[in-house]
Amino acid sequence: MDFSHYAPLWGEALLTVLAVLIVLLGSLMKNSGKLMGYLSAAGLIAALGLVGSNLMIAKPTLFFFDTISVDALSQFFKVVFLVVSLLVVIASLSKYTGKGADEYFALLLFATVGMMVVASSIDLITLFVGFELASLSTYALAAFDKSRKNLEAAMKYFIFGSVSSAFMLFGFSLLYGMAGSTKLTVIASATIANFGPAALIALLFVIAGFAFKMALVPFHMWAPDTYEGAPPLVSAMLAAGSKKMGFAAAFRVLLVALMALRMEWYLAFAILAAITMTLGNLAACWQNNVRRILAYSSIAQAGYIAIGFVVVGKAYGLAPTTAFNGIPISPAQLGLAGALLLILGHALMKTGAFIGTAQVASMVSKNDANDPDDISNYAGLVSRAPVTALCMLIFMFALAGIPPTAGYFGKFVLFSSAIYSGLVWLAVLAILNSALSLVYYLRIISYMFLKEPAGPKMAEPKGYVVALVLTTIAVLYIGLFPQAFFDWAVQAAAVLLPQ
Amino acid sequence: MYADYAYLIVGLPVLAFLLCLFVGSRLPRGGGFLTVLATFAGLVLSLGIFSEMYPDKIIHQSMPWFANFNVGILIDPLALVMLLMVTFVVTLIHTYANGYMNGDPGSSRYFAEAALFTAAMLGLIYADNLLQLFIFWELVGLCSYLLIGFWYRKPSAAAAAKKAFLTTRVGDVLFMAGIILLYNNLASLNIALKPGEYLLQFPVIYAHLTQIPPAQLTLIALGLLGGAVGKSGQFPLHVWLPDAMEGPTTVSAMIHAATMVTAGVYLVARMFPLFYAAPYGLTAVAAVGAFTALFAATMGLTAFDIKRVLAFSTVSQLGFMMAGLGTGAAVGTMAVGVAMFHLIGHSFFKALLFLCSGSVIHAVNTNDMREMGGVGKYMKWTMYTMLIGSLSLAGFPLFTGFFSKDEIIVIAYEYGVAINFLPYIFLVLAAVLTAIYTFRMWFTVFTGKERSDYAKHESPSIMIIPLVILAIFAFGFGIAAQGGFYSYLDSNFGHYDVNFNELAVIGGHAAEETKLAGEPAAEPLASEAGEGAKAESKAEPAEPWYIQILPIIVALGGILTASLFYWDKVKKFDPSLVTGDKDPLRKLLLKGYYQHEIMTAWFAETIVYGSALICNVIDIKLVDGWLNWLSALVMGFAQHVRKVQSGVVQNYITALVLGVVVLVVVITMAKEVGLI
Amino acid sequence: MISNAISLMIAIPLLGAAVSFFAGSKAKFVALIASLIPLALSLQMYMEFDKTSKMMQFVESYNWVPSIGVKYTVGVDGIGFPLVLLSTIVSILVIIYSWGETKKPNQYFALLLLNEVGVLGVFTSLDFFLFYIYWEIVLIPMFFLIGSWGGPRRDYAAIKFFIYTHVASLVMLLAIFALYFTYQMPDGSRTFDMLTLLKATADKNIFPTSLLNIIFAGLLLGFLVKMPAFPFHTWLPDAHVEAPTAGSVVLAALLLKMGGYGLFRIILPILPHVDKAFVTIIAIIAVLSIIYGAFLALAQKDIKKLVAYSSVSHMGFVTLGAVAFTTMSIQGAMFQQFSHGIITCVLFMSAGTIQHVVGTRVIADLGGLADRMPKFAVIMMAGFMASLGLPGMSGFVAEFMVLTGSFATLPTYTMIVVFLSIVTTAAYHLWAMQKAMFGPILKKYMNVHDPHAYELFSMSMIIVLTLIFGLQPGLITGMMGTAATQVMQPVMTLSQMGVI
Amino acid sequence: MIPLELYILLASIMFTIGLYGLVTQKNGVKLMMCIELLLNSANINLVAFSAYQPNVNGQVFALFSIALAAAEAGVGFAIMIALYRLYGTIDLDTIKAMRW
Repeated sequence: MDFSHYAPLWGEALLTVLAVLIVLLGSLMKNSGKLMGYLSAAGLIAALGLVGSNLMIAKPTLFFFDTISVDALSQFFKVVFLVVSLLVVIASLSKYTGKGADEYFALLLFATVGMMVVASSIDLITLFVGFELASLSTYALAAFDKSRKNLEAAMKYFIFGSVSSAFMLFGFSLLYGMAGSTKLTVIASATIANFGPAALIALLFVIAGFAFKMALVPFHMWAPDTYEGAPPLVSAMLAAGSKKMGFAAAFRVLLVALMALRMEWYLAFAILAAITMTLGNLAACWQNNVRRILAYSSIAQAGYIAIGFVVVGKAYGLAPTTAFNGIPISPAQLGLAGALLLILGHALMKTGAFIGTAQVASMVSKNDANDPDDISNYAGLVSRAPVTALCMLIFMFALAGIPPTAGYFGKFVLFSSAIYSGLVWLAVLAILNSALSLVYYLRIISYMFLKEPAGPKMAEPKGYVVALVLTTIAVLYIGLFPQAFFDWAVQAAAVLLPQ
Repeated sequence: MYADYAYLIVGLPVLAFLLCLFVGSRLPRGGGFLTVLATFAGLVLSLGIFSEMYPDKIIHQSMPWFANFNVGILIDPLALVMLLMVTFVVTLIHTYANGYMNGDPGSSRYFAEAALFTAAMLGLIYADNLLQLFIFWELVGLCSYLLIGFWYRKPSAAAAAKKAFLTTRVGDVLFMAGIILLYNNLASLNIALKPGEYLLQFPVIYAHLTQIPPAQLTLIALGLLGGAVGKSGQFPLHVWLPDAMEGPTTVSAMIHAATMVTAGVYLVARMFPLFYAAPYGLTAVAAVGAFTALFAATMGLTAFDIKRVLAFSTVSQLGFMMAGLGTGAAVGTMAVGVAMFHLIGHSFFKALLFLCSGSVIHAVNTNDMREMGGVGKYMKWTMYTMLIGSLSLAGFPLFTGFFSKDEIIVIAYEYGVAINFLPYIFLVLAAVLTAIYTFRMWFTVFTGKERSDYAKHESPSIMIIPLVILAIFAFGFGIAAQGGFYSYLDSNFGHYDVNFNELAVIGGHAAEETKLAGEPAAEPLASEAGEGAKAESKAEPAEPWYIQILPIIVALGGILTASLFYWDKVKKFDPSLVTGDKDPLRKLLLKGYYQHEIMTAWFAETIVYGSALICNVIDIKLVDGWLNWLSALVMGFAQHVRKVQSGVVQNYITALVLGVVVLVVVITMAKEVGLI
Repeated sequence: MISNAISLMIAIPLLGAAVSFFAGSKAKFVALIASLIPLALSLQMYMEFDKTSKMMQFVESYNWVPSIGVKYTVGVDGIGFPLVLLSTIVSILVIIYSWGETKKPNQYFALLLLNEVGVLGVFTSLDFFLFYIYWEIVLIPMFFLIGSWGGPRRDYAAIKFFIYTHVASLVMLLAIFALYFTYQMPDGSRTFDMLTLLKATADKNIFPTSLLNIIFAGLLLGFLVKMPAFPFHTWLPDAHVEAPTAGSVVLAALLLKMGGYGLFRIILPILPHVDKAFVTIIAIIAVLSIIYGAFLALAQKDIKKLVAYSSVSHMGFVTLGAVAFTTMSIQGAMFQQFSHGIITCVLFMSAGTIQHVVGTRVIADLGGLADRMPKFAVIMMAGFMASLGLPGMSGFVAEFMVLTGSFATLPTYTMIVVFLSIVTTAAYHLWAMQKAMFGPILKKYMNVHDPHAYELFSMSMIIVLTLIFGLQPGLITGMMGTAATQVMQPVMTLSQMGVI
Repeated sequence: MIPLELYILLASIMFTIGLYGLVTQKNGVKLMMCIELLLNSANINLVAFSAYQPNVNGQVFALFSIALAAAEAGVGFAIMIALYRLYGTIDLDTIKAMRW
């Protein structure tokens, strides 16, 4: 039997098999942590290759009774997820070596697969399954080190997560009831707008479900605690990976299935985006735990990214007045592309930042600091761990949107799209917010570079360093040569918003 | 051929300046001889140029500078006499200084600064455009600042230097405003300039005066007058000059008596056509001058510091010159000749007086006349040279001062006849006081018995020789040069395309038009030599005999009065009748009309500095304050916001539910009101 | 004729920064070389520069992000080149001045070089995208210079500086977006090309005045904050007081000039097409900056703060000259940029030297230093004289041109400035000099002495420059004049110039 | 047969009860039960709808969700047990070390 036409999905397949394999091997041979790590790294690289092999896929190809679609958008997200988990795995190589490492890596891979499924699913069922796969594995990961903080984080994450997924499921059920199908395209063609309140309820339940992953205020409550409490590398995975899964799902469902309710979710996201970026930045100002600062910062970033929804909702159907490099691009497309670029950028920056914290934590916890993430441990980091400090510096400036970095370019396109579609108030708010965000980014920076060192020079574990440097290079590269990425994002956006 | 080297007149002193500055400390006497040589070379060149130019040639060289300005050299009679005077007097003073400053640790610095001053002063004189003149004008001010503050370790010296700079700066601001105004007026005429012509060049200015609106002319004139007032220490900007005596005496002689302070007068003379054309221009000049002449003289009566007496007398004499120029409203360009003549003469005898006082101070080691007395017994040369100077200053017949000062009084009378007698009255009174305070000084210093013990010896010959030379000029210059000088100066504006009749009409001298009509001085191109002399002879009979002899009476009477008070041989009255601080009036004089209290203590320190402090408060509390206030607000708000995160998972769920509910409500309402 | 001179000039310090960061104590030599080459390049460019042409010169243009119409376009004309010259000169002198830096020298010199990169980039970029990137990059080295070599309140100062100016730049960015999305190239695509966009603003159909006013205000804010002009100046004194000497010098001599450069390059071409009320507003701001700044300087106790406020006052002349919009005033304003750039160096260096030789900057505690530091006293005196506008030094020429030129269009404002500012300026300079340098030497300073040779050298170099440009302004006013006349005509795009 | 509205009503009631429990209860296990209520209310919906639809997607969906709910319960209880080991309680409102 010939599976060759499943080629676009070999990436997922490979990772699934690998995950199972790792579990088996792990149960057979003892403390083979390193091997597992290298295996999964290799697997991820391979998957990346497979996904990349048909990156610029022209028209969507559908699988499994039209429940899975492989298209530019899905590939975009898959690359993001794969890159993130690859970086996390590389970093983990110097942390999870001993007993239980196999489970760790297996869970990581399962989570990745789940996200990839979500990225390309165009049916509520597959979407829900993928969503849960990712969630469940990350619940487990959040508690992985079984410290008090881990468990508290995991507990909150789990309760909140399952509640919101229940909301999502209920919303799905209503959608199914109204449209009579679970296929996004069918739902889109069904006249669910006529159901009035029911449709609105369904919409908001679905949004609640996604917003939990995206960590939009007020569905963000779990995020700061979880990001602070979970093992740092897992936080990286959560902030950079599964958060983006929320966006992937939301793009699919809202922009395909629920376009009829555009005005409703336009308003909803306008409110959410505004509150989210403001609250996130404000709350970050007073934190002393670096990972908590980063958590709030990633909430704020989610707020920026959510501008993409607002722009699309506002400007959907507006004819393009601009030809970029010959190709006409509508405001909606530009907004979506901007959101995608910022997703890409943020995924990298946040992974890097959290890996940085992980490294610092691993270094200082040897001389048992009571809270390894406390900002006081970052004092004079530049002389204690120069490479980490420099990379962190880049990430901080990137998160603050200082050129020339990925963060800057993402914001640049996204905010400009806001102007393009006439959402000046939102652009101004976002600008003010990114100015406000400097308060805490500069605080971290001034701790790392301007304060006197808190201790002697420290040895920087290889794995972390490699991951950090790779991430830094990527962040700067996107900032300096955004051309290809912009085109790619536009192409991905065109999948949902064809001209 | 000398003309081709005119630039060296400034160039050599600059060279001397650089040499003294960098290697002076290694040279004998701080390299003073360099300065002397440079200046002397200037004198020689000037003489050469004079020989070439006399009687009726002028030199004008010019090259472009930046934007639409140029640098250039303009040597006409007016500039030439100044050049000769300055180079001559300054050479002597530098020579004297070689003795006077000998042994001072900073002597090389002194000679460097002195050389720089010389350069600047000469550059000021033969600048061919107003901007260049202004630049050297400021440089002269800088040198004055440096030299007054030469003994910078003395706080009083540093303070005096600052005061001098700032006070003159006030004048310079007006000057600059005048220039800006003039430039823009000329620019708005869209004059088609020939190659080598630039807007601010004097010939160009003279030529286009008639096209500038009279009101503007008056403003410009007042601006320039402001500059002159500042530099020449006229009321109310004279306050710096007495304090300037903190500097070495040679500096006082060179800058604050003979040369720099005359720059203001020179400026007015240089721009005479403009002042003439400007309604009320010359009237203002006359008023300022006459008032200052008297005002300063009164203060000269009571000062005890010998140099301050001379300083006040300088201010007063500069007032005479200004007034002389002012009378031009009545007598036309002739006034320039008269004023300049007094300027030159004054520079001789005032330099002489200062150097003599310096020689005295050198011996007595104090400026206070109350500690001197009887010095004459030990310093014959000094005494007699100073006597000559004093007689000249007092206007004793046949001395230079007699011809120059009294000529001013005479034309002031004509001015009175034509327009207003006030200046005349003021000047006559000032003349009386001049004679009195001069001889008060002379008697107190040289006669009577020693009031303190001081080094009883004559100064070295290197100091005496300049005194003698100056004394000769202080006596003889008047007789020798008067007639020729007037005619030469009168020819000055004849070299330019300037029509005094039209200017007179613009300037509102139409009243005197009838009177001026006959006067060649006021005619265009009154260039032939002797014209002025004719004007003189014509002007003479205008006065009755008593006006002619009045000055003589004034001088003699003044000297007599002084002797009755201060010459122990014929002493009749006690000086304390007029001096001392018993009653307000005498106190007022002693304190110099409280000008220091008003200008420095009240205006500068209270008003200006106070408002500065207020600005500072505003800046901190308001302009910067709102920022800190805002950030405090935001941060405080943030402090509350983060409290929302209660840490209890149940509350999180509540937030989730509430979020959904609120969104539902908001969106439904939005739909109701048709927002979406 | 060097090809890609500008890119080279920017690349070399960047490289140097990277190298010197890892060069440890050898960093200063690296820095010296890496700043010497750009200086040589800029002098070479000066030789080749055609002072009479209205064209952009040394233009390089490559596609960068074609999709959104971003190009790497650099080039200089009479507006930009003098500042390029200034940047290279000041950078190397600052590096020489801080030759004795011992605290983390590698970072220190790396940052100085990075700063040079930033400012050179700003003065040469002809593409808004590129321009903005450099504009922001400049903040970073300055932040660290203040933050880690600064005084006691350095954190506050550094963060205030960063956020205050960053907010302004973000507002400017919004305005740039507006420009970008309003103007459309014939083929329907968009561009960030500076000259093209500026030229387009003249077209009422594309940019209705109402819209252009908003855009203009946004851009203006960005530049006025950088200048800084009243009432946006309050970040400056804090930054200066806390910054290390080199930081202050670079900040005052180069960073402030970015604001002025923005005025000439971007604001003036738009000015004729916006609401006339703006002229009044800017003029008032300028006059207030000049006078208010001078009065504030008069009130300061700290000599460095005094100098800082004097910068506010002097930069006001730039604003005034620019908005007066006559050839001479603009020319003068440009020259003021240059001249203040060099003069302020010596002022801040003097303040710094006093700080580290005597140990305090509080004027009231100083006295009679001239007695022990004669050489330094002469240089400082020269610097202060230059700063108070003494003829024969560059400051006077600039201010005279500004005032003379401005009088034609803004007589009242000009006269207010003339009467209120000049004497005040002289007053605070002289007061500081007298108190700090003259009078009897205080007991506690009996054993102070002249600073190191390298400090004296770089200071005297600057004095020489002020004299050269004061006596022969034509060296550089020529190209400025050309630029000034060009500024008052409609903008020429690169394609019209035929350079690309 | 029973009208659809009643199913939806039932589901909604269950969902509300679940939410009420989540907001009010302290004990972790009770919270788990409430979550189950939420999920199952959704399942009821799905099944009921699919009964009125030509296709059986709803029932398939329900099966999937039941399976996932089971897995979720597994993970959840694992966490709860671990919590109990460390904290000696599963009153979740007492576990709030991380806040603000």
